[in-house]
Amino acid sequence: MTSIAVRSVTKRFGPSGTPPVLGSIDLEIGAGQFVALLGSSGCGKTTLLRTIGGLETASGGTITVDGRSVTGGASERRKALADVGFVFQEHNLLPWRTALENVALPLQSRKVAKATRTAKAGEMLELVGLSHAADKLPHEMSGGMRQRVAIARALAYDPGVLLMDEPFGALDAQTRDNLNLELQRIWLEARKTVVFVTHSISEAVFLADRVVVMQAQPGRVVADVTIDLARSRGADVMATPEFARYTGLLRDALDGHDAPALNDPAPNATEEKSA
Amino acid sequence: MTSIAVRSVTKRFGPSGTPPVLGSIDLEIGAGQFVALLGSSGCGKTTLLRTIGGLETASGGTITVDGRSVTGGASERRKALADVGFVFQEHNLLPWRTALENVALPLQSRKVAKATRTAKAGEMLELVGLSHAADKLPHEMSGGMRQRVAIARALAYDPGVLLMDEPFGALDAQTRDNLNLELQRIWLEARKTVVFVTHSISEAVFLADRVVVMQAQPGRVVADVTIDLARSRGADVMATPEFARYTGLLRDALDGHDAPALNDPAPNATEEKSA
Amino acid sequence: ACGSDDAETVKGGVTRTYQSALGWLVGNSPEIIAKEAGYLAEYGINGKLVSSTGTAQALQGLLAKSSEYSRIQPLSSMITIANEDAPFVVFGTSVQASAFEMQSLAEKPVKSMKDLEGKSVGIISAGGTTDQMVDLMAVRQGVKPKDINRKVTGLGTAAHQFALKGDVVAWIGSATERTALEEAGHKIHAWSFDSVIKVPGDSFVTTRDELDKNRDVVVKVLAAYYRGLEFVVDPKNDKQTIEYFRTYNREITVDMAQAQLDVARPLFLAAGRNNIMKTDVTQWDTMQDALAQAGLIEKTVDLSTVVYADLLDEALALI
Amino acid sequence: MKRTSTFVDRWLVFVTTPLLALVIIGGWEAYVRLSGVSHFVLPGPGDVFAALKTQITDPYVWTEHVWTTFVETVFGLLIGAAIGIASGFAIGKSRILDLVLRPFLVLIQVTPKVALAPLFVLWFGFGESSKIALAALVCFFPLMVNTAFGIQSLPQGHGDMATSIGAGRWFRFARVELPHTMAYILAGLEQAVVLATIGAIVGEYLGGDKGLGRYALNLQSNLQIDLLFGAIVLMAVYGLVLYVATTSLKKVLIPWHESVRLTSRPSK
Amino acid sequence: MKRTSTFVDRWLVFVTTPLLALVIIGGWEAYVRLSGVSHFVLPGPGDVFAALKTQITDPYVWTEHVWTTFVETVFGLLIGAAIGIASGFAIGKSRILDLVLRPFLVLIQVTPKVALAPLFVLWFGFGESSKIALAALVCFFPLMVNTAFGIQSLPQGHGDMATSIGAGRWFRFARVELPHTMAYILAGLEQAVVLATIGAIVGEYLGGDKGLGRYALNLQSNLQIDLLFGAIVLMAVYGLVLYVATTSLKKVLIPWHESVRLTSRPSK
Ligand SMILES: Nc1ncnc2c1ncn2[C@@H]1O[C@H](COP(=O)(O)OP(=O)(O)OP(=O)(O)O)[C@@H](O)[C@H]1O
Ligand SMILES: Nc1ncnc2c1ncn2[C@@H]1O[C@H](COP(=O)(O)OP(=O)(O)OP(=O)(O)O)[C@@H](O)[C@H]1O
Ligand SMILES: [Mg+2]
Ligand SMILES: [Mg+2]
Repeated sequence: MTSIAVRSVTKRFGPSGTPPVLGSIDLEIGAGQFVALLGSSGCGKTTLLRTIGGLETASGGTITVDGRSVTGGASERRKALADVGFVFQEHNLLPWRTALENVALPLQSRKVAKATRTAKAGEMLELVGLSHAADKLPHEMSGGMRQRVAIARALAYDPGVLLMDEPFGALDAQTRDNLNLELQRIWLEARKTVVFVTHSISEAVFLADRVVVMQAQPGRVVADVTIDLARSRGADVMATPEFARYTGLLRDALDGHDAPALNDPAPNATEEKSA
Repeated sequence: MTSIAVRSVTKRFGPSGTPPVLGSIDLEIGAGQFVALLGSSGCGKTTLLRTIGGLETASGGTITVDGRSVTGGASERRKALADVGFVFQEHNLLPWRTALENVALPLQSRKVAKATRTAKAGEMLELVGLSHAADKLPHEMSGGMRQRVAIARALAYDPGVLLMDEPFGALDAQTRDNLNLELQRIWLEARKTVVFVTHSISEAVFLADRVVVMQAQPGRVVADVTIDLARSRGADVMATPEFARYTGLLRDALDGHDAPALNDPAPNATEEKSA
Repeated sequence: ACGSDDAETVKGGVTRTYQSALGWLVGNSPEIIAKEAGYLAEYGINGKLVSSTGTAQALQGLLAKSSEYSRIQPLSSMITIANEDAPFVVFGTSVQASAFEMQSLAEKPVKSMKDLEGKSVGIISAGGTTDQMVDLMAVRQGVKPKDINRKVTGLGTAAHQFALKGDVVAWIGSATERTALEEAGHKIHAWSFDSVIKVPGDSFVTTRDELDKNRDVVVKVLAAYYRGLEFVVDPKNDKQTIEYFRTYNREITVDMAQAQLDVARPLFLAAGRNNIMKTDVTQWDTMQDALAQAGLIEKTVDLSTVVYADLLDEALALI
Repeated sequence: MKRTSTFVDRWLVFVTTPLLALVIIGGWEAYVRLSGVSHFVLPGPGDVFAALKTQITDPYVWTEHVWTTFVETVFGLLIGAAIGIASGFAIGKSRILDLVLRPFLVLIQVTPKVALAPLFVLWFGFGESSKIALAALVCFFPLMVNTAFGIQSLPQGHGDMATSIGAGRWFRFARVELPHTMAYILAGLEQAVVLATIGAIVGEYLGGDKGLGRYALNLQSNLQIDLLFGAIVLMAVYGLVLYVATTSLKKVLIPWHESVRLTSRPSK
Repeated sequence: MKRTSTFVDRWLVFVTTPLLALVIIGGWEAYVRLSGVSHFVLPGPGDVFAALKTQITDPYVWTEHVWTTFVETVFGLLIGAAIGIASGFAIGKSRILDLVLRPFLVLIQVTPKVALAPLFVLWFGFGESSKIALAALVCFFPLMVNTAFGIQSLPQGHGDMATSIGAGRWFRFARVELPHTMAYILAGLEQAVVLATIGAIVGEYLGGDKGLGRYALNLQSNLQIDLLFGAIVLMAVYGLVLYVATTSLKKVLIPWHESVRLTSRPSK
């Protein structure tokens, strides 16, 4: 079953004539799939994610989430996005709310009772290792703490689709590893559809079912690699030769040597796109 | 010659009585040394860097930069910091200035002639791979692009001391590797004093002469490891067993198993601190 | 409350509002006493008293039917009646002489409008009564109104300062203001406008509509005002007058009020004790001619449709 | 450094304000003596303070005038704030409403209300209602402009976040837009409270029988210029008190805002 | 979606504004007819527009009244803006100056200026200077409040960045603080331009022989109420034009600001 379908989506900021930020993007993501999005800085990952999340209007093409159009009317879009959680590249915490209150916000918006949402938000803060900082305001937190609060916020209301834009970018290795494991656990339990932008190739391989590689000008998909590693994966998976093969493959795709490296065994899981 | 001397520095946000964010920090950094600062999220790296950079007032202790006190009077502080460049964890670009204008800002503040500063800023943008984005405003750039502009800004006026707070956090592997090499080149050429906060152990080992590891509550230095790898280091250094030894050592220090692992050969470069 | 909204309303009576043209001056005492001494109530009228900041405000209040009665300087009402067909009628005259004087420094006295040619005179407000007064008197004394500059100096006491400074050579002020200046030790030369042209004193006005529909009420109001005026002109009542007055202008001291009363009484009595409240139609005639001559009105009106001097007789019949 | 500057902050004002006040009063006295200005135009500070003393010990001044003006100001401010904030949000959130409504709201503001006073009296009577209406009409504007400015300054990220959690219109408004805009509203309120006071007093000037404006008018026509200046001082202090009350709302309502946070950062 | 809404934005206003104006004029006409209000209090729109027609074709109205008020407003605004922005920066940047100066600046603002009119005239003369002074005094306040608010809202990161590059006071001010505060200043200016107009007109009410205020006062004393309302319309339009001129400064001075950026984001 398809969860997210991106069809011939283009995006330009500015009047037609300006070069597009996204060329023509086609992407189909099955329900419960974990897709990592790799690509160099400025290639359009955030833009693609934001367009899927209904935060930018596509200049062309259509996007559906769970069969509902995101690119159409506002009420249809709202319905389509009701079950979508977003972790932004910048934390976007509300400066007047404490960590706990920020995490509880989506629950509050869903009219969850106060006691329940405080409990739930507390749980989420615990998950990201911030129980001790529940009462801090954003300006009293470190960069990494803010980002973790933002992750907790997106997880708090248990959305079926998670769009995560470099959620672990500002975290130290240890916290990051912990959260990687947690995210995998959550995903294995609940089988959410996840689109996960990251700059770390190994993080992508470790977490994802499938890694989509983008390149810039215009932003386009240049590789789409299925990661056939058994779940649940432990830290030890990183030492396996398959893991190294995948990271090598992806590194090449990122460098632009796409064609030769992409001889992946799985038949229709790897596709090639040319600009 | 000592470039930065941090002596018994403590820092608390709030009235005395609140638990300190920085315990008593002692740190001496020689002129031209490249020091990496590692530590888990929220342990006080940013706070320490900001205090050294004169952006926070120390609650106790003294800091000197090139012999001038940062913790004393305002005019002394200004002189001390005249030669210090800062890359912030958050980009802090001015939203009304284009990438080029943002990079040129410190030069403008130093009354560099317009033509010179435009040329210099253009050069710096090229270094971070953003020549094509010189005329973009911050809100028209991607997260990684903004961070690169901020790096270019700090490098533009060629300060003798560079304080860098996770400068490469939001960058893809390739860009990051390039900038690592560039930074090493610049440092080898000009022998700046650099304090470099990072979450990547391998980045720390790759770049630094010395890696300082902090732990939290209160923020304190738990390990101080001299990296004895020959310069200039290429990407291949990462494959050497020394490299692996250092990363293992540091990983242990980060995890809190400090004492046994810290049997480093260099006599007074490694110190141990206990809480 | 300043007595305007109190409980002593007359059951089944009509309510009528009087709006003063400019705050509460001792000159308003007859109207105040008419209410406070219960004369209006005796005639079945619930009186209300409100103030305003200018003749135009008061006149507009009448036209808006926010209020029914006022007492204003006749120059203004005449001009609006003639030029704008404003539906005002005059039914009584409380002051029989002009309250305004041409004042100047005693050292440099201005003795006639001729002395003002090419000079500046201080007036209270632009376009207002004092401004029109200057026009009228200039024409009377053969000076082109345009040849006299006007400066808005406000109160006479402040105008004096501008005269000292040389901004104006004379100003228009009231007798009360002159007294205050003299008490402060200044020497003032002053002459009443009546010495140049005798215009009617401040008159009670209401609207044509009120007169047509409620002539009896107008007469009763006038009767009450007449009794108020009678009360005021009798020095025996001064203590009580001042007490009544001070319910509306609590700020004034008894001494000051007494002093102002002493200045105002001669104005009430200027036409003689037997002629108080009398409206002299010939003065209106004179004024209208002068205004026409000065070009301040475009056409003349039939004064019998404006000035109802005979209402006083009907009012006196009630007393 | 921090402790000192907080200490200085807290106590300095008790030294400097009286000092500056003394300087101003001294200058005033000197001017009155040297220029020989008539006491009908500007009485000396001695006379004015003597007058002020009798005024502030007169309960009637408090119960009638100050209280009346206070009630008018507060109600005017409440109504004006409701109009100003509501219209500010409307035009701030909708470009179309902005284009359509703003011209008319600006027109209301620029229209000189003095000329409309008779209409006000006609519609709202001679009592307090007409003054309240005038105060409301005079004070809504800064709230409108600042509220619109605030809502339009909502960081894109805040709005995106609200969209992404599927916030409904009302939730977005109450939990994201309103708190963000609060700082701007309060800056508008600082101005509105002053304008409401002026509006109420001007309204009293134009007609009525109570309130500070009416009081001043009487004093003026009585030529009690020293008392008039006393009343002016009273009105000014009255406005200042209301203003201070308003600004202290900031510490309660937006403790998190940059403009309120007590910074312990080095001075620059 | 974007194209349409820009199109709608641009043209809708040419439809709705006249439409809304018509509705208001229609309501006015209906009120005048049904309520039977005297035309001396509120003339019908027909009369007012007839009056307005004679007024706008009378060159004297333009050369004497409109021009005089315009000059007074502009100079008053310039002086007031200079005072307001300067004092706003001073009190915004220094907590101590804030505590020391703000009470006095608020006092200046809350003091009813009507009673001080003779002093103004005494100091600034009968001519335009006294009106300019009044306009300046009335309009500086929103600029002060908003400038102070703006400078106090400077994101900590901006300030830190300036410190870190070793920016001097002046550079920090000119390149960081001022550009950031510009948006706030412009919001203050929107209010100041309106207040300056009111200040100039009130000044003319209080004395003078030229300008729209004096003109309106004459018309009111003559009970030429249709002409008076014509003059009010003229003043209102005049104020509106100045206001629009001010707001369009935004597009020039702060094109980067959230409140100006034309967003292509989905409607929420
Ligand atoms: N302004 C502040 N007020 C109160 N507490 C603060 C403030 N700034 C930082 N802290 C606290 O100080 C501690 C250290 O913060 P700091 O930003 O130095 O961490 P960090 O090591 O840089 O972390 P990260 O890697 O996540 O950026 C945190 O626990 C944080 O909550
Ligand atoms: N609002 C905007 N206006 C104009 N151009 C924009 C805007 N937002 C993004 N861009 C451009 O679109 C391109 C893609 O940006 P995007 O943020 O999607 O990159 P990214 O892949 O997320 O990069 P990073 O890894 O650095 O976050 C960039 O070149 C950027 O300059
Ligand atoms: Mg991005
Ligand atoms: Mg940090």
